[in-house]
Amino acid sequence: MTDLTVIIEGLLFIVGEQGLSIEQLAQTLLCSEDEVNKAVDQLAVFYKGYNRGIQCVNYGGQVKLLTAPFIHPYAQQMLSIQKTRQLSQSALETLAIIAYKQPITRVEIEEIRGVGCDIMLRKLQALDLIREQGRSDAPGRPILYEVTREFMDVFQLMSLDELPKLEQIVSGSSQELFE
Amino acid sequence: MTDLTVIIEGLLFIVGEQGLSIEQLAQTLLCSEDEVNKAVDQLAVFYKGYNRGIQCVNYGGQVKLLTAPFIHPYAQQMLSIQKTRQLSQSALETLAIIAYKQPITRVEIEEIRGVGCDIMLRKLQALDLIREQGRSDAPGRPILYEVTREFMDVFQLMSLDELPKLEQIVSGSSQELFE
Amino acid sequence: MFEITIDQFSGPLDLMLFLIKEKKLDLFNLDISELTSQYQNYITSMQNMNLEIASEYLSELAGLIEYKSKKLLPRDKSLLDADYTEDPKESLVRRLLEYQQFKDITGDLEKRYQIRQQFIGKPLSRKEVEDVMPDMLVEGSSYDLIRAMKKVMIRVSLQQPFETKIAARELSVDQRIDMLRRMITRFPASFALEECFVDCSDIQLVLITFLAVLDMIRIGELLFTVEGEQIYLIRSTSDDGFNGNY
Repeated sequence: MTDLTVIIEGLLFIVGEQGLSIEQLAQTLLCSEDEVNKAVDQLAVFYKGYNRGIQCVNYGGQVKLLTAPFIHPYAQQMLSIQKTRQLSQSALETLAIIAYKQPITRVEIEEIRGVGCDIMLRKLQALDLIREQGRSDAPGRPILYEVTREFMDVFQLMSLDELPKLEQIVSGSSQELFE
Repeated sequence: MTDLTVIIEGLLFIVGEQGLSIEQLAQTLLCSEDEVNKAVDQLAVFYKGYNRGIQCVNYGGQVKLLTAPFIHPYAQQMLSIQKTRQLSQSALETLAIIAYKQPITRVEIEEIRGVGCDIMLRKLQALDLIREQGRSDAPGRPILYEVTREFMDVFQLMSLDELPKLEQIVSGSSQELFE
Repeated sequence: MFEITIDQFSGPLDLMLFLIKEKKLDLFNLDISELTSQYQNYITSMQNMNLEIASEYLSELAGLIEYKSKKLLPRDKSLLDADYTEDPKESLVRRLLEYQQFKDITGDLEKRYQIRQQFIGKPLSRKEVEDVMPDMLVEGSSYDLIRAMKKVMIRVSLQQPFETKIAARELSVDQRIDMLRRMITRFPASFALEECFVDCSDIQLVLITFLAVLDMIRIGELLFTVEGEQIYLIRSTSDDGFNGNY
């Protein structure tokens, strides 16, 4: 594959099912749409040429990588085995902070947790547990995050008011600290 | 590629950056972990064999597809890739000590580093890089720490054996060295 | 006298290793009296600069001084033999050697970490997952959330006393440019404009920061691109193949 084709493969992989338009690719890669079209065709041919679990499709100028259809039964099997996924401690902490303080920016979450959480936020967004909801008026207008309906489902909450007040949690925790 | 390898490729593509463990793959595909390991190796070799935008990695038994190294600058140009976090020197020292000496207590780490590590351990736990793993039999039954799968991931390790060997410091027979 | 401040060391052992190297002392035949004087000098000069010295540095200093003073006392050999403990010098050298090993390894870890940061994953294919299985994928209960929040609160309350307030200072644009230059070396080659404002405590500093960024763009140290509402800055000194075609 040419360098251009390889870079397009990498970029398509990163965006996942969203895909990228020929136009977007041409702009990013500082080349003509013709060149991009040629490279995308080459990529599609490459994927077709082998017995592969992934395919490259071009639907009306929107290019994306997808799994090959025959993978689906196995995907079903995989998901029924690991139907549920335990959230890690740091995922839970990040979710808890957002649920209590939303809408909240990344920097504010990091101040509370004391560690960077950009990758975690992306993971939680990919799981549909949080979403971007506008921007703060703070300098730089950073993105605000809030929890989703999916979040309410997962944690079986009718409303965020069902969570205990922070003061209650604090009084409970100082107990633990000093016993 | 064999059918097994192709199916694994498709499944890895679906789950994305989370990846799948060798056990999960073996369970899903109703075959032995040996067979899965072989297929994963084949997949990794296949990706390496061509000039490709994607690579297949195995960090601590968790297999996943990731972009190839040279894709990053183009991705940065296209997406708002978050800034990469630096781990501080103190964090790296603490992690190195835990990785080599695990399971290890806080006091033991502090003896080696010569500084208190309470906050540092909490931060590393919040980052999912270490976790509590039972308690020592020493007086007070202090908590033991060990590194996590996330640690294996962020340092690209398949196993801890890949870390450079420590030269053994022999405490008893070092007399002639010092006087 | 010392250009390296105390916060550049990750602990007293780190400082000792620095002094041993700097003063060309022999770690395997360590002159503890000399190390003690150097260490003491350094700590004093830091205190003169009004830098806060963590208690660990002082307790190691106390240990060194104790050893040095004992050495000056006339030795009673029979007493030493009767009450045998490990020679404190030997034990210090052993600690330094052990610590040095872990310090050496951090370079390797750091490299691995940096490289790994460049590999990007793909998000979960939600639609494909939903197509084959519409079920819930994540498991949790509100109790998990509360417990997690509790941990956060405990950590925050433990951290509080360690935080120091930084008083707002009047900075010039030039001073701010210097600060930004240092700040952005920690950023990737391209970063959001807002990252330059993270340490801004008041509107004054925001304005000065903005002027500083404009000036850095003017002199060509920074490039910028606009995507939607977001402005990205690019370090023009980057050597990652950004400039020109790939």
